[in-house]
Amino acid sequence: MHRFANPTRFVALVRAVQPWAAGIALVTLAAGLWFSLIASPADYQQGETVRIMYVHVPAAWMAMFCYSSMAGASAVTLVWRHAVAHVVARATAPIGASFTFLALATGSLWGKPMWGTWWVWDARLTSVLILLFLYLGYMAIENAFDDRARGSRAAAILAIVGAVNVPIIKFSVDWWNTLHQPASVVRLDGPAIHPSMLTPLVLMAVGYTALYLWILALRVRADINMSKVRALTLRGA
Amino acid sequence: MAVFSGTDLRCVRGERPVFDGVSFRLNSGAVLELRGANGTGKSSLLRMMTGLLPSAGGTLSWNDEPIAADADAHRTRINYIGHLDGVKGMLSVAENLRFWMSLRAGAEADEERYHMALATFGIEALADTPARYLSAGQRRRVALARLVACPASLWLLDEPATALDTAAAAALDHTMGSHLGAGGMVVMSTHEPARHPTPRVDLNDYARRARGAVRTAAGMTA
Amino acid sequence: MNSFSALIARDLRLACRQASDSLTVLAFFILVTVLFPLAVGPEPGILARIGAGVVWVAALLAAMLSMDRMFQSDYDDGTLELLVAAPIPLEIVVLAKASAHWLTTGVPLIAAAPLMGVLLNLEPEGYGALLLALALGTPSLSLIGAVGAALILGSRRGGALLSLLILPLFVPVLIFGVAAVEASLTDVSARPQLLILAALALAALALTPWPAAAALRQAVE
Amino acid sequence: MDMIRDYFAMGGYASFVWPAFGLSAVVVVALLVVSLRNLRLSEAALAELRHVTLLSEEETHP
Repeated sequence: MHRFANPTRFVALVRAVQPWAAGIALVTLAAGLWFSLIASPADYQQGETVRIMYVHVPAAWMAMFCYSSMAGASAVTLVWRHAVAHVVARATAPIGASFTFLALATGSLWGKPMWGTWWVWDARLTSVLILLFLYLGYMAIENAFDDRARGSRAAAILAIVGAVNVPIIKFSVDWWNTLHQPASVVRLDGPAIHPSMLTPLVLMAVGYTALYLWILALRVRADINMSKVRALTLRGA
Repeated sequence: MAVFSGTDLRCVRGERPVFDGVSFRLNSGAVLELRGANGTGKSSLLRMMTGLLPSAGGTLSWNDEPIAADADAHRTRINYIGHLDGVKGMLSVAENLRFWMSLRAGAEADEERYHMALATFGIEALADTPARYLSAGQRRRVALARLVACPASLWLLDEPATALDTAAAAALDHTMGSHLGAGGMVVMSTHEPARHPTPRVDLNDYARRARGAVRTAAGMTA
Repeated sequence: MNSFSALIARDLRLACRQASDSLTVLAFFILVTVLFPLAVGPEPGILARIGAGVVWVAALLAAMLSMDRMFQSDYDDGTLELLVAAPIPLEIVVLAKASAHWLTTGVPLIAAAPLMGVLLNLEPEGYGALLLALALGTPSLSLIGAVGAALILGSRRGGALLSLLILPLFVPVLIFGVAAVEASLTDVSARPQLLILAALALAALALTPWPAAAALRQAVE
Repeated sequence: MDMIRDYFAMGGYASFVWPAFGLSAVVVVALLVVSLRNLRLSEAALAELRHVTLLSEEETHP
């Protein structure tokens, strides 16, 4: 773990991973789209709208996946004071927030044909909405300080506190949802997954993960370059 | 007799290297003066010694035992006077001083030490006035009174004489003299000309070496 | 232990000297509650149904009003860095601050809650559960708020940033607080909800001092 | 020709399925483009620093 604390060695690793991530992302997303839109059957109950599940569910998974990798990187930042680990957390936040937004938007587009309203207080959609605020809180505090190192450590603490609270929030929102459960609401993940629907779902999930790693690689390299520029201009001045 | 020492201390503020390779050794009964132009890190070095600012490199040790191993013990040994006085305007001078005494085990019952602290800095008359009516110099005296009220072997003073009139400065010198006489230690950042030959750390030359240090690491700091 | 009581004694003395702070929090609590009948109309049936939720949301916002100043004055006048350098565990300082905040803000809110219940036509069975739920919930608010208050020290947009950071973390307390009152209104026992609120308070008591202390330490760096 | 039109009709749900996929594509592509642009800008800044301060190639290696 400590070998990658040195920025230059870490960038070398990132540059090695990046083309693989890009390649896998493009291939799996192409196949995923083909299966989602063309080579998979409509649902007997929901009709064609079930295809929205192929972009909604992977986005929701990525929203959670990005937040946990952000919390993990933040823990490494605080325990071993690796600035590099924080660069990963800082670079992940906007990607995670975008996936969370996508999960909400596609969830709403999926809910509209089924229940006639754009927003449904379904337990999972509500938890994802609160997760979006955790992301916004992270990004807000990250650059609320003049001293970047201060902002990074404050954000790291918040990410860990947030990560501890996510399951508690999930539990209380599920509990709240069952309490106010209107009779007719169908659970949002729709019918049991039919095998022919599993392939597009898995392909899209793998594609989104590879996409995350690809964008992460780009943002990490840009971030390290900019801190190198800042350090050198400071020294030069 | 205790020894307070530091080896190859390195400090980075934000992403700016401040100093590198600073070493010192301070024995009981001695004063270590920190000198250097503004921005060379005198306050940062003092805050590092207090434990407020973690060092980016090097170690601080007490009797050659690294302080990081037992930070709590170190905190019982020190008295820190920073730029800010730490005096609450809504509380009276007495309430302020007694509060700081109550945080140190054993000091709170020590009436005699409390009165001596007030007397040393000539603020007995102000004991019951709320601190917000005090002048900056008087507030500084209340802060310095903590040195007498709260027993500690290592005093870390950041430009203690600022805002002090000659009487208060003399009182400070006198207190430091008796503290050193009793085997205490003082680390003091100051701009006044050196009055008596003492061990000194001049941070001007360490700053240049720090700037050189950035060539290797990319200036990355957590 | 005496440093804990010394800290709380000092904060309470400061709070009494600035009594206006607790009064503004109370006034805000009453004002927010009064806004709802003005907004949704005075019809008792509606008010009774949303009463518990309104009191809880108003209490939560009022508790947050003074939260960003929990460490601010100590941070500004140098007391905080002396506390970090003092020979007491910083977690104790956090607990003392959160308890002082609860005593000066949480307790007045609990005291005023029944009056708000009257304004909102809350049924009589609900008052007991409302008081108990607030008594168990407001400590969690102060403890979680302590983490937020420590995190925003020295940041540019203190107050607004604090609400964005900690409101999501207040959701569980809000949900179970309102649920406890509504359970007592539908003559189902409110025990499970109150027990969960107590569990949340104990978890907050055990968990929040560490991140708050870490935030204070990096704030004075 | 109408087979294509039937396909795009998505069983009457065209106005939900296509916006869902379209929005996902827009957000993902936007993220990629912004990240790529930031990387190019940072590399340009580093390169420009190399000319200004004649630092060694190793230091301003992106």
